[in-house]
Amino acid sequence: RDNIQTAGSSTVLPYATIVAEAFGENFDFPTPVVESGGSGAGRKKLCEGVGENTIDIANSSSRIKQSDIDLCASNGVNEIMEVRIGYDGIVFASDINGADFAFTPADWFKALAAEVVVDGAVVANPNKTWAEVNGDLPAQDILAFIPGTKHGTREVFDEKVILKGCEETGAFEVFAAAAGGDEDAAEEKCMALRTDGVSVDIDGDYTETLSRIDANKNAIGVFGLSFYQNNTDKLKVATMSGVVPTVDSIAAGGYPVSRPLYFYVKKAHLGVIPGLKEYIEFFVSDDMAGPDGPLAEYGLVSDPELAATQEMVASETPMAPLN
Amino acid sequence: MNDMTLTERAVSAQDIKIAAKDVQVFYGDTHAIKDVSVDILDKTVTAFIGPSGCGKSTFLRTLNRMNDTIDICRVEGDILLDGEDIYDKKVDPVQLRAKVGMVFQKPNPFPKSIYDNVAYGPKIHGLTRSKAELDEVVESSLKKAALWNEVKDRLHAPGTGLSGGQQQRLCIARAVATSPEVLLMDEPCSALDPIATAQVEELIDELRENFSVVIVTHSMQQAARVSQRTAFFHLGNLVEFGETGQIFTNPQDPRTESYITGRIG
Amino acid sequence: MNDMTLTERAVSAQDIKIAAKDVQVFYGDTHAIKDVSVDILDKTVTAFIGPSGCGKSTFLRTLNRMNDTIDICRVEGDILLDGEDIYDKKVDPVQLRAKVGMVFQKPNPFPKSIYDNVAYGPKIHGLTRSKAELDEVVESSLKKAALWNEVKDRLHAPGTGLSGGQQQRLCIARAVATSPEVLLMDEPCSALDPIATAQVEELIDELRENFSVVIVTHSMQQAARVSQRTAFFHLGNLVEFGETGQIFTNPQDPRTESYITGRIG
Amino acid sequence: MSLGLLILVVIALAGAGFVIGRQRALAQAGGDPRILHSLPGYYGQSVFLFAAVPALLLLLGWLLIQPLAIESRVSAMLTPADIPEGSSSALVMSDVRRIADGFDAMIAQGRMTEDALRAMDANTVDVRAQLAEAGIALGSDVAPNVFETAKSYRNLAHTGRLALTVAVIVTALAGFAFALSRIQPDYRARNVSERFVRTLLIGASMVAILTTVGIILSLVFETVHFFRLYPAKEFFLSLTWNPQFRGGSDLGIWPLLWGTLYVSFIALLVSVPVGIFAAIYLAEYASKKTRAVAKPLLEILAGIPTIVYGLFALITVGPMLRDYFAQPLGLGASSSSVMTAGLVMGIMLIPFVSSLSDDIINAVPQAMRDGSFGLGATHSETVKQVILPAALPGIVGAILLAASRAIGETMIVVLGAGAAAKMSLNPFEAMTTVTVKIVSQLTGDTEFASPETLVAFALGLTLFVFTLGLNVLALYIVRKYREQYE
Amino acid sequence: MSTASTNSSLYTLDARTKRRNAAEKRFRLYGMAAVAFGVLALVVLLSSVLGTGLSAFRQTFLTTEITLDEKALDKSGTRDPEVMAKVTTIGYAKVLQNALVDELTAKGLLPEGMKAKDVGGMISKEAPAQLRDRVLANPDLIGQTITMNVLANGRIDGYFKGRVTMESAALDSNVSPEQLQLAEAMRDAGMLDLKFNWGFIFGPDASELRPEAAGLGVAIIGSAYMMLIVLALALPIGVAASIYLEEFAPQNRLTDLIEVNISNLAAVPSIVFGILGLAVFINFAGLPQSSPLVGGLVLSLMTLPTIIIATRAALKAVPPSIKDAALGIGASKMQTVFHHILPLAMPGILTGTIIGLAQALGETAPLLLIGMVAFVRDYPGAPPEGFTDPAAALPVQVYNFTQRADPAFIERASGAIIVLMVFLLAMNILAIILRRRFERRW
Ligand SMILES: Nc1ncnc2c1ncn2[C@@H]1O[C@H](COP(=O)(O)OP(=O)(O)OP(=O)(O)O)[C@@H](O)[C@H]1O
Ligand SMILES: Nc1ncnc2c1ncn2[C@@H]1O[C@H](COP(=O)(O)OP(=O)(O)OP(=O)(O)O)[C@@H](O)[C@H]1O
Ligand SMILES: [Mg+2]
Ligand SMILES: [Mg+2]
Repeated sequence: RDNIQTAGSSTVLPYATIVAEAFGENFDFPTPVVESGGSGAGRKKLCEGVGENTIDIANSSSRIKQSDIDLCASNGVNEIMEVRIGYDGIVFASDINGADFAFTPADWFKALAAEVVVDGAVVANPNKTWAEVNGDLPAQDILAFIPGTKHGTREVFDEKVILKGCEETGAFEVFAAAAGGDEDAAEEKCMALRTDGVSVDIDGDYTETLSRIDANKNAIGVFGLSFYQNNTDKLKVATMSGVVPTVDSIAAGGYPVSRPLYFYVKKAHLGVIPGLKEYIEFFVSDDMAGPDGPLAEYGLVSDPELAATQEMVASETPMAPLN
Repeated sequence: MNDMTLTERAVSAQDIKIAAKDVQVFYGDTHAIKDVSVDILDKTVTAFIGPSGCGKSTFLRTLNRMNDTIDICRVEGDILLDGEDIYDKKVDPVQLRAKVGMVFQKPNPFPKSIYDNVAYGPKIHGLTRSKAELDEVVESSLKKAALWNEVKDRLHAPGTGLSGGQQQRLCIARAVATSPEVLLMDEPCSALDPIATAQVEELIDELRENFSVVIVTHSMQQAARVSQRTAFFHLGNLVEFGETGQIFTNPQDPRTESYITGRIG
Repeated sequence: MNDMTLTERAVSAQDIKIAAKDVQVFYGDTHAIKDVSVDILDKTVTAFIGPSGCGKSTFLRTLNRMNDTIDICRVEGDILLDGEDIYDKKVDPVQLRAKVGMVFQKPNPFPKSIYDNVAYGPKIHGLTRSKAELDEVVESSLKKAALWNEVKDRLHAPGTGLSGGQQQRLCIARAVATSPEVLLMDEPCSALDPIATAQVEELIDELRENFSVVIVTHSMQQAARVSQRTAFFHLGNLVEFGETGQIFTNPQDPRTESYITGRIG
Repeated sequence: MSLGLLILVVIALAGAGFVIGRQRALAQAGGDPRILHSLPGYYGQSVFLFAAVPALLLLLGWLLIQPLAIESRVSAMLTPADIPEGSSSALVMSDVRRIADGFDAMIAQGRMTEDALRAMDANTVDVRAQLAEAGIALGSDVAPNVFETAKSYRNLAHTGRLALTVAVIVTALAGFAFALSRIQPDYRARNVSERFVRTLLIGASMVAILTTVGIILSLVFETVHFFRLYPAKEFFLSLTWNPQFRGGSDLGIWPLLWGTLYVSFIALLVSVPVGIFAAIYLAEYASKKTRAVAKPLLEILAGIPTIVYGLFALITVGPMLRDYFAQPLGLGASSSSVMTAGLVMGIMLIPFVSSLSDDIINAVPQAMRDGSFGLGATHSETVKQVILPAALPGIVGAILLAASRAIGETMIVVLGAGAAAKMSLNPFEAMTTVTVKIVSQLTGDTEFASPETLVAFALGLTLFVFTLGLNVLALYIVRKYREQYE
Repeated sequence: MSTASTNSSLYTLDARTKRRNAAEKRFRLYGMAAVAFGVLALVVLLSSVLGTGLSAFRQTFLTTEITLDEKALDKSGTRDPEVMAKVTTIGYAKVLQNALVDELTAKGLLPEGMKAKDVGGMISKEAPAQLRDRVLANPDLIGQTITMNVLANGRIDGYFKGRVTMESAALDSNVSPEQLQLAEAMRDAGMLDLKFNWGFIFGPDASELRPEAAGLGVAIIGSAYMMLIVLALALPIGVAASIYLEEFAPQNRLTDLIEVNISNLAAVPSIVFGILGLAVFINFAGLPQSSPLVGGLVLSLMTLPTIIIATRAALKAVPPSIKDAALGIGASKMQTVFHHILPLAMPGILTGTIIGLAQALGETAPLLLIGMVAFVRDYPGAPPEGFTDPAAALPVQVYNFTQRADPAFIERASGAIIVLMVFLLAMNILAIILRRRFERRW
């Protein structure tokens, strides 16, 4: 095998293909093969073992889990390099011709949670319009297209929006008190979303969400920043806690909903699979992953600590155990 | 048998049931029936005889437009049933075929039970009002076709599991059950044993009292026994047509004569 | 015809070709053939007669194991061909059927050309060495079946486009083309006109010089004309079996007598 | 000798066998094929089969067994010291294999000679680096003993390959000679070669069984793993499906099963009547030209990628159903619904029903039609009462096939019916199916060893067993019904 | 009993016949409606696909003159390709951008205040790679002025196809109305034109940044390889299995088991075949992933039940009298099957094959697990080695295109569907012609 094989997250996929394409053009190595199939499946494939018929790199939209590391170890994949390539912003957007929205996590919690606290009592969510949630929002029916539970984005949404909103509104304490102080139970309660059709899980991708917004003009969808940037003529983005999501505002840490993106390299293949080292170095180079590179142009929030990553890649440092 | 009495009766029923004039039939380019004109009288049995492949079945099929089902088949000329052109556009072949029933040369029972095979016609034509009436029709038809005794215990067994002769009688019963005005029978007895043949011939004789019957047969004896009028076909031509007695005793055409005198079957 | 001379000839050929002993046939629970024992002599024509549904076809089909193809059919007893049990495990039914050919009651030509229908047997049995030889076999078979003149101009037209009688003769030609040792014919002439019938009977007579022929027929006359030995079946039983002359002139069993004397066909 | 070449040699040998066998048979018969038991071609065929089949089977078996045999011998050479901490002898063995293959590759590339290899010593040379140059990946540095093991592995493998080549060719020749020697005019060549062919046919039908076994094996392992993490009782009895990223999910199969049945039912409700009527029209009424055009046209429906249907459901059908049916009727405001997916899937399945049924209807003998027309039945009566019953077994097969496809479909459901697992009777509500969840859980971002991902295997296996039950039932019903007609 | 129709005229229909005729007409109408419904659905689907997809076959190209500056492209001046390769496409992009700015300025087309970067943004990101390849292949070009015909950026292309408008551009962060105005001016000056885009059919896929360059070449080859394998495996095995089950198998537990198994396999979700393929062909047998070989094997297994079910139904429909006829003249069962039954069952077998192949050709889910849902830019080699090279497939390409953010991929997804259907049609025409030849009533 003379080409690099990577697999994993469909969120990382576009970035990986951009790099792979440029790599193929500028180096004498063949263009790497980039599979999609999900972060979980990618990491599983990475951990299948060492050798030609296993992949070299797993793209992942979330950090590797201990269970994956264990699986790797049991298959003889002992040294893995973790490369963080940047951040993915998660934005809320609605139809371009619709009303403007300025959200806070609390709004989302009150709009979508299965149960909310009204006057100190836990009741089934009664809110029908955004105005009922927050008087400043338009009086538009609540309809939200959020990623299905298979998506990594959903995890971020749950934690950084819903859970945060739950805490902000004080519902968390009420739930915790009701559960006898069990915080885990309270968290779970916070993140239980309504099932009456107001919150719609999307198992497909952002294009599906966009089509659904096309068909339901008063819906709000959850998108990746890059997707939004490619469709600014169709979507109107909402602010979150008063911050407009942009590459810069996310990099600066002002916009709260974002997550890091990674890829994992099987160290045993370095120096063995032709071009592998060159490829990962090229990936994290300033030309690619820097703030002015094509990845940022496409919507990747460049990692402020890219230099450290470049260093790590150059010295082939494997990742430390998860803490 | 009694040719004389039969002929006499035939003369008394002079209404023409079916009048075929200058009929031509083509299968693609093959000219299968050439310029045939025949009058089928009411309440009469007409026999078609002639060597194999001469066009008997073909002509028979034109009489109830069964040839419509063969793509390449084309009919020219006029065929009048009770004075009405059956190839007229206004004519519904379905209604025509209800009046002009048919028994085919190869037995073709439906893949259904014996009972359903016979009940099929009465059901689609709405001839019976109740199940009991239908049962009756089925029974009487099977009796007429001389099959009742053999199948009465297994009316609900499949019709395709019968012996060849039984299948043919089933097809006769099926045709009789719809009580057509004209019954076209293409070699109905060829697969039957003498006893069954006699019974079918009896049936034909019985039917003749109300209806007209056209029968294709290879058996000269059978033609002589059951028919009042006989048509002799040869290579697609109608060679001779007339009273059965006259055809068999005094044929006008040398071809008829040579066919008759080779009488064997 | 000349029953006497035929009987005489039959006596001269005494080798038993097929010996059936205590044969029972069941269709599921139906007992279709009950305890039948028959010896088919070589170079002899044996006729099976009997009312419709009595089991003639069924018994005929046991002789070349064609009933193997009917799932629910079960055969008991011994059938020996040239002294060898044809139901023995070692026997290849294919080889058996090549020796014991069959013409079916309902004509069933292949949906192929007339030529291919006839040429099929010789081809699979490798009976000819060249195309010319094959052509010859096809021609002679069609001639024997009295079909040649009608189809010689359209050998490559489909066999299914023939008239009923032509189809039947095609099937006979097809069976003859493989030159079997025994030929089983299930009502081969029922769809044929007298002339064709005479030709087929002639063929049977010709075949008899080398082979043995078993023929099912409903025509007593035909049985008398072509066969040397006749078996009379009734309700699955073999009622009487013997020299044709004797069966027709001096039947032993009252059932035979009543069947014969109702002679009509 | 490479494998491909070996196979070619065997086949060439067998081909020659065909010609020689045929000629020999003819020669024995003095050039007159009539003396032969079978057609001369069958004698050729029997030689062909005897030469080719046993040899190829031997080849296959050898290829399966040789690695095992060699491995068990070679792995004895490894000492416990060769196995690094946290590794296993199996892993080291795979390194051994890779090293051996690597040297083959290097020699093939001309980077090394056999002699150089024999002289090579892992203590002095960096084997890993050398192999890396040739593009062969190794997990770790090569210990000397491992290297020696690899060398002997390679030697054994080469000897084995040589032995294989010899054995296969000898077998082929033996089969050749044996079959040829048996040729006599009364040798039953046709029976022999037909028995051979029959065995091949049986083998072909065994592929289905093997596939099933393969599917079960590939599902069962992870399913067990799943049930270790998640209580089976919950899976089979819980009525909620609500996977969570952080664990604590409800993974009850019923909402999914219900959605599957509901969507498939509606899809069949569309495709079966439309398909059968279309088949009837094409086979019975349409002119030859219409049929020649319409049938392939309908078949295109089966070939349109399902994503197109999905988008059609999402963009066109869903909103239309919502605006004109669901909302006026007060049945909900969801644009994705069971109805949407079912309807669109029904369209996709039309050709499955129509094309297969059309062929079957067309095969009903004309005599059946004649019989019915002759009694004065209209065409539709003929179709309904004579032709359809006669064609029933085949039509049932077509419907079963369509149902199967409906159960297995993903894309249309994702885009048409949504992703919400719900149990509701309202056809205008969003639901989802087992298949969709298998795909989404399997390709999601959750870690692999979590119940949320592994549930896909349990779902797959359960669906497999479930449809198996349905099929047994269908077979039983068809059998029972068919008995009336045979 | 015998009253039904006596003496009624044939020209006038009695009430019952009228009713029956009405029922007949209705029935016929249902049939027609069913066919019409199917065809209509096809027309709607096709027209939406064609409507959005046909434009993918035409693409906007930009023609410009470029002076290849030695300073930028070969600092060493050695003309040694290895040294020159150090200059990446980023460097070439600058050269292109400057060349275009210069030309526009010379022609007086450059609007006031437009940034050079915006001008460069009108060229496809594929163009620098083309230029680089051209220069590296022929280093002597350096210093010369050459004419390049390169792809225009996807949004510019979208403007000429009506996807992008001035209004949407005002909202679009990737293109500005000024750029569109410039594009129009350039078209009038003959620098931009819409041409048939062979690259879409034969070129490899491209990343999200350059939708205009994405092509289907690799996917077409991958699909073709897989279909070859499916045809070579599924058809013979399927027909052989059907023949055994229908004509030879005794009625017993084993054959029942096989029968149920086969219909059950038809109901197995296609992704499960992917799981099987991953476990058996890749992990157990060690075949390379992302390869058409594994894809073809998996799709063969998936198609097999369809072919078997169709074939068995067709075999069953052959009238037993034909079988009797052949057996009666001493044909063996095998000969009967191969000489008579199989030809008569051929139409049904071919229908099953058509439907099975259509299904296999359009399937994505099983490919997901065996690594074929991937971004592959290198063409697989010629068979047989090519069967093990990584490749994509047409439905995968469609699936990938629909997932991408840039709206320009929508037309390409539809274009890919058109290609897929042409592919399917080409495959089917042979089968349909064959089927017509075998069709006959008896
Ligand atoms: N396939 C079958 N399944 C069930 N019963 C059958 C089958 N074939 C024939 N039978 C029955 O077996 C009996 C004998 O049938 P057979 O066909 O042998 O009669 P036959 O003497 O040839 O009559 P015919 O002169 O009418 O052809 C009949 O009662 C018939 O109904
Ligand atoms: N469907 C058809 N296609 C083409 N030619 C046909 C068709 N049916 C019959 N023929 C031809 O038309 C001629 C007359 O056939 P027809 O069936 O009318 O003969 P027939 O008199 O009934 O003969 P038989 O007594 O043998 O049944 C024959 O030459 C026959 O081959
Ligand atoms: Mg006729
Ligand atoms: Mg019989």
